Amino acid sequence: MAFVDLSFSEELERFGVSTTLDCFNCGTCAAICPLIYEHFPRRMVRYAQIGARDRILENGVELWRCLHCGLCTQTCPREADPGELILGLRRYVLHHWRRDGHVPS
Amino acid sequence: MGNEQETKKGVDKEVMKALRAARQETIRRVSAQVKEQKKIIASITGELKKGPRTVPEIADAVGLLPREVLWWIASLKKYGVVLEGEKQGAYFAYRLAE
Amino acid sequence: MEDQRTPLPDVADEPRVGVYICHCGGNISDHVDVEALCEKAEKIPGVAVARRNVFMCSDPGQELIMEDIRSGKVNRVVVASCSPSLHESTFRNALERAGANPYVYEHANIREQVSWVHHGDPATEKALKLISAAAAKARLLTPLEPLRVDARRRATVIGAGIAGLRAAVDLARRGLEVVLLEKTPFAGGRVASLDRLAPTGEAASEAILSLARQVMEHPGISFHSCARVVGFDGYVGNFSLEVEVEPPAPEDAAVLSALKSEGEGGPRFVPSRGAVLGDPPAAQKRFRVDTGVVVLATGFQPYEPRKGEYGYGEMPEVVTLPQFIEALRDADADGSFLTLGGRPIRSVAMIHCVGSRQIPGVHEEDASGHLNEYCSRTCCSATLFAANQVRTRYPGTRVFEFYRDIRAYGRGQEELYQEAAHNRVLFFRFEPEDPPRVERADGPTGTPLVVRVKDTLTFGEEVQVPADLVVLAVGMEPAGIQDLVKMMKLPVGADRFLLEVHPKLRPVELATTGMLLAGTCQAPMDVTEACNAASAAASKASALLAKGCVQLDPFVAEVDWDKCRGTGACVEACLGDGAIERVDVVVDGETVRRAQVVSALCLGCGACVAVCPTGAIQVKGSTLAQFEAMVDAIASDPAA
Amino acid sequence: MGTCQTLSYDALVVGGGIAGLQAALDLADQDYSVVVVERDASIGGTMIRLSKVFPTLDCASCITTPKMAAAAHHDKITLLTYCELETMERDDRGRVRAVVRQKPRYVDEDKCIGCRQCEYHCPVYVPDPDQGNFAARKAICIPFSNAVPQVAVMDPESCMLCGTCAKVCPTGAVVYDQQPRKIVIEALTAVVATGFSVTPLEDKAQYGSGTIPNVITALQMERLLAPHGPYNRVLRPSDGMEPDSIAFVQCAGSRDKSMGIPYCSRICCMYAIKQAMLLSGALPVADIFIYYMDIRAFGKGYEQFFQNARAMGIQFVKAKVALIEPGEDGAVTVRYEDQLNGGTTTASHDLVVLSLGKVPGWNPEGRCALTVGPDGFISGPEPKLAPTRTVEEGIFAAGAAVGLKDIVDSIAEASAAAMHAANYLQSRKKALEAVA
Repeated sequence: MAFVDLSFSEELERFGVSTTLDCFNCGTCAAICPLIYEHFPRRMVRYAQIGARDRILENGVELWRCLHCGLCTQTCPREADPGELILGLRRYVLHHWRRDGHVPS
Repeated sequence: MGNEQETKKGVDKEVMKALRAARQETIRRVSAQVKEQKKIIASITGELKKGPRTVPEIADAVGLLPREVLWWIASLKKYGVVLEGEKQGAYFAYRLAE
Repeated sequence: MEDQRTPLPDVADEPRVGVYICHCGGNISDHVDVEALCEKAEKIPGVAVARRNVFMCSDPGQELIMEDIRSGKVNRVVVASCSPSLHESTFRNALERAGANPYVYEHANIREQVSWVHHGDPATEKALKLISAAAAKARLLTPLEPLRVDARRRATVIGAGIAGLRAAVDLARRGLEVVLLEKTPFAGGRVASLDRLAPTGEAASEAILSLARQVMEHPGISFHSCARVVGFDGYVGNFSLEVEVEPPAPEDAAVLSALKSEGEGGPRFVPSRGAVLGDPPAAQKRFRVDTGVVVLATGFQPYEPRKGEYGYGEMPEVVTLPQFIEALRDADADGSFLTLGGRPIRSVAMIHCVGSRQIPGVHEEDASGHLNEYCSRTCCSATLFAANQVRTRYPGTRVFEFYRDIRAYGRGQEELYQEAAHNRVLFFRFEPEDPPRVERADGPTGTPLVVRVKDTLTFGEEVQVPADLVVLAVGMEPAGIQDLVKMMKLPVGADRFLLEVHPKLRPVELATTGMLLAGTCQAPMDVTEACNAASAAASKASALLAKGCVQLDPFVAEVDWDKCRGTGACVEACLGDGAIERVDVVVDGETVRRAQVVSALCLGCGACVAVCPTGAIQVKGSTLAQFEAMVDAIASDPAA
Repeated sequence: MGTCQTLSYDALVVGGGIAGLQAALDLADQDYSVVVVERDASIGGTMIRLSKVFPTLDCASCITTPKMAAAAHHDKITLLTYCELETMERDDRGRVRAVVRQKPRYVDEDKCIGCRQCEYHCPVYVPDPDQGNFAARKAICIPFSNAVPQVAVMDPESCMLCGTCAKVCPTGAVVYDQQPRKIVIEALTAVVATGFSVTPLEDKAQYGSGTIPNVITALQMERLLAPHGPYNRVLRPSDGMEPDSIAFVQCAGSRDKSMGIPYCSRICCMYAIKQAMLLSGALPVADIFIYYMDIRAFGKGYEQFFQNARAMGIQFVKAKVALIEPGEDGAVTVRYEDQLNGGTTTASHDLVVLSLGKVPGWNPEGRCALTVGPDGFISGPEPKLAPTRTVEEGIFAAGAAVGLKDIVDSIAEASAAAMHAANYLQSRKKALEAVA
């Protein structure tokens, strides 16, 4: 895996996300999520934390599975608002798809 | 203190009368509860008279929830009415104390 | 209740032993058939009654014993329960409360020596043997008077770190004379190297100065800097310390004389060194301190990483947390990023658990073959606190933390962890088998170092972090006090910290009565905890010395001068440093030499008993006759 | 209210748990007179309700009962049990003046000899909170077997005034019309050691809100493990089965902003490990799991204790359990993210123990002028150098009342509070002598 890039969390602020690093990776969001899809949404949160832009873009489709039920945000012990983060990541991915012509596999 | 009105065996009748009047509601509620409790105890001990039984077996026989039966078994054991017996599978059997 | 004291039971009567057997919840009764034991114990010769209780040490349990004594049913007591180190004194007190002599008591340990190591019938059999032996001894027990020794209302505190200062102030305010000894020219200990204290951020210098001022102002405290303890003897109430002071080393002297030119006043603080309280000694000197109690506040030292451990000692960019805290203190107050030694630090990697929580087979032992298996308790918070400082003072400097478990256990500490996350500190979690690797960067990161780790938060993937500086959160080790340990015979645990008698029953006391523990010489602690420990030690010292005398158990040697022939074998064998001396006495008009015991110095070890050719010396409470009775009881078949 | 009595002591200790008792003993050993005011019918606090204690695995009773007995028999200590502190303030002469309400036991404390005849004969069975409500006690009873004092208490809400207890009492100690008593305590100093309490099971909907019978609290597990617990062995409460698989859910109410408790409760990691060890002794074939975020084994000997537990085969799973649901036949299902192997997963256990959040046991608001921090625990002006000082001169605080603490730290802090209180007493007495 490539270098960690903390500037990504700052970049995400432009997409309306300010709580990226508040998450302490307890996994409540992943376990409470009705999708029961591997590590979703914590995996996306973690990728955002470490600035793994490529991983987020590659797996961007995952972000659209979210039903916005709000359970993750409601139960997050750190008030890191994973629901909002997913929305922000969608905006980020859309922005880059449009700009870079990035097409998910 | 030397309260002259107190006899050795309990409290003045007048006091009890006044208290009973004041606590009517509680007395009615608790009396009903005790009646129910006596019935349950009788049904559980009645079942145990037939021999050692596990909690689920007693529950089946007397029509109570297993967790209620366990609560009664634990309570009766504490007051020496019931003893723990042999283990049968994952459950212990209980029997009456002589 | 009116005072209706039952007359003291006459122990000259035929011994009537009461045997009291404890279930210890289920600790004993799960393995020992207490009911059967009780029946058999009642048949032991001389036993008047045998009883049992779920917890003999509880109030109802003790009441059983006291009632039997008061009614005259028994006049000797055996309790069969846990180790006597736990509750022998509990039961002696019960005897005393019931009006009996506390020494007509014998303890049989049927928990540690029976139920915790044997099971089934052999356990019950062994318990019976131990009880028979105890009962046999109890029959021969005679009332003894406790030793009462005058106690000096003076306390000596060794070490003037934060705990030593706290203890000294507390003891002095309580009205005791205090001698405070510090081996360096400065007071404040390791806290002097800190800048602000986690989690709330008080200035470390202020904490030290606040206590230092009280020490200086209190007339009851005499402070000696540059002082070492070079000799030690005595016993509770009457310890004697030989202290040597010498002028400070040249580099310290320079610091001190520079301060001096700044004028007089209260204590002054020198960063990284501590507070200066008065002048250091001008010449080497030895003196004696007679003291009632000794409080050890000798502190800790930070773990020194091995050369090459996370690159330490090999790469100049790898430093320890204490070094980093000092550098941070001396750096510009703020800026877009941290600059150290002219070098911009854009990225700091902090690694937790360096020299703590070491695991056999995973970590490498130190030169003396030790592993620090314990958690150093304070480093998580200190690291989080430093990370927050960096992030708030230098927004351009990024901080990464590599941890195993974040142990933000105390008040305000979890909040510190949250704050760090909020301040955009990024955390990685590693398994001890896969620690981070600190390497020279060969890529285009622009940083001299890179830290690689298999990050369990990223599903076990390896991640890489660029680093201008790597900070190792080193743990605590006890300060090097091997000389004191040897001289004062201090008990040391497997972790090499000083060992208390019992963490809950006697948490700040050493096995030697009158020797107390304060602060990090006992275990890693933060400032709050060290101050609590110090105040607790002061409380125990105050209780000991409050009455001006202390009471000791009378289990000391006693010489029968009719039998003594003055051979001196006992003096040779004595382990108690002067506890037996030979005196001239006049017997039938003739001057002869006889052995004499200095009770307060006698350890009651019995070495003298073993060597006396005439059987003239005995240890009270453990006489040969009593031992023989015990052996006979064990050798004879108790079932018969 | 009945008669009002004024009592004077050197020191008032509020709370008769392990911290309060230790503070009282330390002060009394320095020859000061002490009164201990305890809300419960017995002294001993949370500790006397525990089975064994970490990291030494001593039985809790072996440590607590001697201290309880020592306090009860100390010439210098007076125990006032079943007493609520109503107000505590400093009067114009700087003395502490406390108003205490002694709740009626309906039993004459001086006459009761603790024979328990009343309890044995009382016909009313009521849930026993001292046994985790897993078994009954009677409407009149001795609170528990090693309670101090050994005096019966009656619950008037469960009494039908049948008169049986009074008939069987050999000393005529039952007083059906006993009234609450107001006691005024004057002291020169006070130590507040009011301890902690536990958030209710009902608080977290994701954990079943207390409706799943085999989801229990850690304090209930203490009772199952205790030597004279409700079943005298570990059984699951739904039907008495001996559990084969037991799970501990850590941070079930701590470190959780969604539940309003952002702080760490400090003691749960260690007691869960301790309970897991005791369980593996009691049920050698059972599988035991601890779901945790960070194991906080910070104290002396704690890390080694944790490593021993791992070596014993207790399974530590790094995950925060998100959901607990009832399964088949009394089983309990937990859902969590397995962070290394494949993500969200569920596991089924016979018994699940929640490490609930801990909150202050007493709130000074409206009762005295002490301040609390944002976490609700008592705060003071010198948290580093004199952690037991409060904003009120002469009033000190110790133990969990000043922030959650394990027994070892509570005992040390209690002695520290006693030291500060003793020094305050010393200076006050000197000042009073100077005036006189």
